[in-house]
Amino acid sequence: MPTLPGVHLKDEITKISQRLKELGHGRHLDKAVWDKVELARHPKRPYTLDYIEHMFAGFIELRGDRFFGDDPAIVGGLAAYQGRTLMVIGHQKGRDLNSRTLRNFGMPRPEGYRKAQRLMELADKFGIPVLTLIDTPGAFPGIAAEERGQGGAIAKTLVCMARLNVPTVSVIIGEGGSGGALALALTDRVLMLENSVYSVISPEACAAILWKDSGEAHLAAQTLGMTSADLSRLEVVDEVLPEPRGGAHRDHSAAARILKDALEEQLRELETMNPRVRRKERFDKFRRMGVWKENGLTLF
Amino acid sequence: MPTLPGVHLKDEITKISQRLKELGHGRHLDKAVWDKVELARHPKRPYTLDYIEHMFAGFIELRGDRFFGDDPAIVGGLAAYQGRTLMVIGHQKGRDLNSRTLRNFGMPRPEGYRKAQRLMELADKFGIPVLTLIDTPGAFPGIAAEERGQGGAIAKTLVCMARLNVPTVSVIIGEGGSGGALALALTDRVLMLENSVYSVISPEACAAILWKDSGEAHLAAQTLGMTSADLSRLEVVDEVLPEPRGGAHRDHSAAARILKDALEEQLRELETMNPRVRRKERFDKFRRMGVWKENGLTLF
Amino acid sequence: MAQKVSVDISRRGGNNSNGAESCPGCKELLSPADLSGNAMTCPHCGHHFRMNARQRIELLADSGSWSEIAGNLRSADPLEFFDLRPYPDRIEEAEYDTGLSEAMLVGRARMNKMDVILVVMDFGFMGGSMGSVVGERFWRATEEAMETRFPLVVVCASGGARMQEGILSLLQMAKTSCAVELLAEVPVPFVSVLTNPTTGGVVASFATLADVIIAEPGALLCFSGPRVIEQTIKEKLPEDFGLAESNMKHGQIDIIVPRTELKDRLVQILGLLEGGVACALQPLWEEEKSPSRRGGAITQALNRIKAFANSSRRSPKR
Amino acid sequence: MAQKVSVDISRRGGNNSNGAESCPGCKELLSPADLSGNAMTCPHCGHHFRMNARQRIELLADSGSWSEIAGNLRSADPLEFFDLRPYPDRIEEAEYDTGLSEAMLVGRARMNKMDVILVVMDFGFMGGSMGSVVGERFWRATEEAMETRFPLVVVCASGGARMQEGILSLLQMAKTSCAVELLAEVPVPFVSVLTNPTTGGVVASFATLADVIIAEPGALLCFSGPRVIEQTIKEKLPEDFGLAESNMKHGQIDIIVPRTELKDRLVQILGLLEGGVACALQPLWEEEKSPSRRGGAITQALNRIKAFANSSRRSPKR
Ligand SMILES: [Zn+2]
Ligand SMILES: [Zn+2]
Repeated sequence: MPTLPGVHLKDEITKISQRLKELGHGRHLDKAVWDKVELARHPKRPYTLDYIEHMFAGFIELRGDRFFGDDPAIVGGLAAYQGRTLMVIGHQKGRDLNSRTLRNFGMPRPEGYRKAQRLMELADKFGIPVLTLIDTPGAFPGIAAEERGQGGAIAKTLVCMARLNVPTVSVIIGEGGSGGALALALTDRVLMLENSVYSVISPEACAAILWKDSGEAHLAAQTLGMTSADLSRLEVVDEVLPEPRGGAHRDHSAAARILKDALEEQLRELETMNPRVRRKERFDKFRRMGVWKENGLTLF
Repeated sequence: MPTLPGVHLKDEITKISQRLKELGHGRHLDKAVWDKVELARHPKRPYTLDYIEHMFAGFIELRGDRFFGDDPAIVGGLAAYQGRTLMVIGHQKGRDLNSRTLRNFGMPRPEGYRKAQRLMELADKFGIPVLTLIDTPGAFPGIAAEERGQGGAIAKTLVCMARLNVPTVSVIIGEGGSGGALALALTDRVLMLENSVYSVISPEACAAILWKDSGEAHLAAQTLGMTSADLSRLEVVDEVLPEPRGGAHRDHSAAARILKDALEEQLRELETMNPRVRRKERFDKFRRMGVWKENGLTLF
Repeated sequence: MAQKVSVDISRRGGNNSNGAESCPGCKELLSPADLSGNAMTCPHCGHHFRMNARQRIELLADSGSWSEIAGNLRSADPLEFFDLRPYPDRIEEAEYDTGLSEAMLVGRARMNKMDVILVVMDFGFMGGSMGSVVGERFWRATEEAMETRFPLVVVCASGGARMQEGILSLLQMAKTSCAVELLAEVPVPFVSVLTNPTTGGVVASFATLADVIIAEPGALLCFSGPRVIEQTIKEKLPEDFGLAESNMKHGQIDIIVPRTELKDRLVQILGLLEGGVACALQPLWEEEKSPSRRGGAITQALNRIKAFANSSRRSPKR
Repeated sequence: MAQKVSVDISRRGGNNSNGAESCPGCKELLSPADLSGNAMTCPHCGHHFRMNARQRIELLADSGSWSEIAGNLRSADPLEFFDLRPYPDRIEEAEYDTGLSEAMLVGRARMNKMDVILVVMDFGFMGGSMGSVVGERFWRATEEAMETRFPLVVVCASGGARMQEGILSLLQMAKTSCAVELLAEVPVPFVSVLTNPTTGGVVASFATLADVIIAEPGALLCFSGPRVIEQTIKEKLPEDFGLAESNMKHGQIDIIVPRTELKDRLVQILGLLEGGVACALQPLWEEEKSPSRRGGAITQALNRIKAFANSSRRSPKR
């Protein structure tokens, strides 16, 4: 058992007060961070089906999890892409009232994750590379979704992605919200559009919990470090893709072109690798995720 | 395209009338056949959990399909058996009103078949042989069961059993009713208790459809050939196990002893085989099922 | 099970050429020419009429490309089954009525120049019921697909098992499932098309085991037939019970394709699956990528598949 | 996510030794001795009180058999996270309160003489939240299990991700899932025990990926916490929401085991899984079966596993 470190509460309180003063409560808000959160959630931002429409000559949507339902919050199917086939799977939000309801605001239920697994296994069977597009506030928090095993569905999607023998690329195109987003992002390469965000928790919920005040969402967003620049620095994403001037919503087809070019480059590289090596490197990549101290040294 | 055989309706009608006379409408009923149907359905006949209790020193029931529910009409778990581990999976009927309702009269829903698949895959992962015990009127015909993919669940169970690398043995211990029974019977060895039945359709339903009269169930039973003797003759079952005098319901523990000894013998043989050969022979076995004519010859 | 499904009986082979009929979808009066000129669908409301095996082959196979496999297999009568009539008589009648040798035909064909193994079922032949010949023909189809590496397309229409072959008909579910597994271990693409009605043992075996499951609009697809369910639960079924659209909602099928688009969609899907196979079989990481690798997907894919045909069987799945 | 779950706060390390408390299950007044003498369960109604990591190790590991692995890993502060207080201060407080170095401890242990890799979580350490150290310790546990072929037992208790490590805490879900997959490819048996509460990222990664999932009675097990769900659906949750018993009904867990039986059941399950491993690793079909093969399952199984330790890795699943 480790021994207790010599901690004295009084000393601590003094230290805290001092650091609070030093940091001015961390309230030097960088407006650019919240701007990005808003761009990532922009109602006109291109969604998965918009990218699919612009990027691929042919697309066959495949539906259903073969167990319980078809979740419109995750779409997937086979796409023709530069003389090869791709399996494209992504979160899908709606743009008007009806389609938002239909797509459940992009919040998948277990059926969505199970459909994703099914399609990935189909892709793996036929040697088809997998592209995932990530854009969700998070997995849907509902009673029935829990009863049908929301947690287990996400976990099995993660293992499924780890196991694939084909090249895999994910792109965070909007909101990368928590486990519901990560479930589709355990890939050889993780790309991120410039104005997307990716976070363990929404800034609003984080503020409510840690600051006991959901009004502190801007501060939480900044502290969590959820922008593409933050995640690039933490080496969580492999490449940040610049967006058309003003943001992807200004020009869907230009955004799709950027994504398409980046994807082609990544796939070219991944396809030349020995599949066993590629798979092993995927495990190594996620094994390295995290920062901790060992024998006093901080390890990345 | 095949050409039309030279058939003349009038000739046909004459032939039919003659054969009807010859066969006396097939109504020479063998009472022994219906006795077996009644024994197979006897309310005191030992069920899966009775065999498990008598056959194994230790049993851990594992529940749930990890998707939607736990179906009490199929039970399964790990059993300690002669110094090795077995995965035992079987249909389970209830004996009193409550347990019959709970077990849905032994009629599984898709969850039951998916639990079976999960447990078989677990067994395969750890090299644990699989024993299935078959005793069901059939898969449950209900709206929700259909909506959750009853057909697909059975089909995937069949493929799952075909795919296993471990030795597999099934025993028809009571009613082997249609696809709901077969789903658990795609095994290296198929055994059958003397007074069990195994059929593509219940004699009552068959009579209603073919004879337009469900009162002809006894005749249908005889015509379908559903007794252990019939199935042994058709080489559908590998071994018929004699029951205690008067039937298995007279002495559960004696019935279990018979089953246990037969199982041990089959497993001993299966375990000495090269797994690849064993698996291939399983495919060959089921490939041979059926009787047809090819170039005029009847092939078995 | 055969005959349990409540559907209109397929008309006899000879006499469907006279007289118009009213469309069950929109009540419009349709002449046989209206229907046959529109892939047996209503030109007004799109209602899909039943199609027999010959019509199905005409719809899907390029003209003159069909060549039958295992056409010489015929039903035996292992149980000497006799209900109100002997089984062999029922077979003969079905042969006479449909002009077919069994409820399933298997052949090589080309679809928009793509080689495939094509399997079609005919509900008119004893309710499309699955007996030993159907099971064996299906097995031969998968063998041929494994041999040639041509993808397998199976158009299903069935009321279930062939009761007259007793337990042997039940075991065709196991047999055909084994065949699908062997095919998957190669792997060869397998697409099923579920047409009205596909029920019983076929649903609980190969029909639902395909890589991609297509359904025709309005097709009844279920394991237990509506009457059996109504008798069991003592309740009237909802109107959309078991229909393709309901199956889609419940996650059981991939895509609903109107018959008029079926051939093109099938070719597109097979081409996409083949594209993947081609990449998987070619050891990309060992050789310089040639520019030609990236163009003309389908044709090139097929060539590559043939080239790799006997060289690279995958190891069986666990 | 951490702290979202509505549960009574774990009492501080030092002061739980004075005074009786009323059982939430049956309202009986219980002394600390009543509880600690009964594996922290109510002797009257069986209510399971929360157990800390030390108590859990005492419950499960044979006396003196625990030897910690990776105990020298400590949280860093990669984001220099500061909400109302700096993250390092929160860590220090948790260390002080619990006497632990993190929310997860990993070690070798013996259970009824069976060697295992034992992992225990402590909800008292920042809500059992999963940060980089928890993820890395879990990885080390699986490495040790693969090295030794000892089965892995993981006792879960968690409120979710460690928000103070931002995205890195989220990624521990991916990391631990990869670890489970590597373990499964060997394979080494892995059993998880879900205790009250197990929620958030832990549920959506290793906790639900075990070969056998055990839950303690009455434990709250869910991905989204009850408050988040209530806020989303604007409805009060049913009383049994997310409880072990409800999870069992919905097919999400294998078995509910009362804590007083937990150790024996775990050993039984591991022994059964090991029995299979032993058979799988031994190429039975190549050698004469010796009579000794059939006796003393567990011990012999373990010996055989060790013997085959480095010889027979299975190929990865497709
Ligand atoms: Zn019409
Ligand atoms: Zn109590």
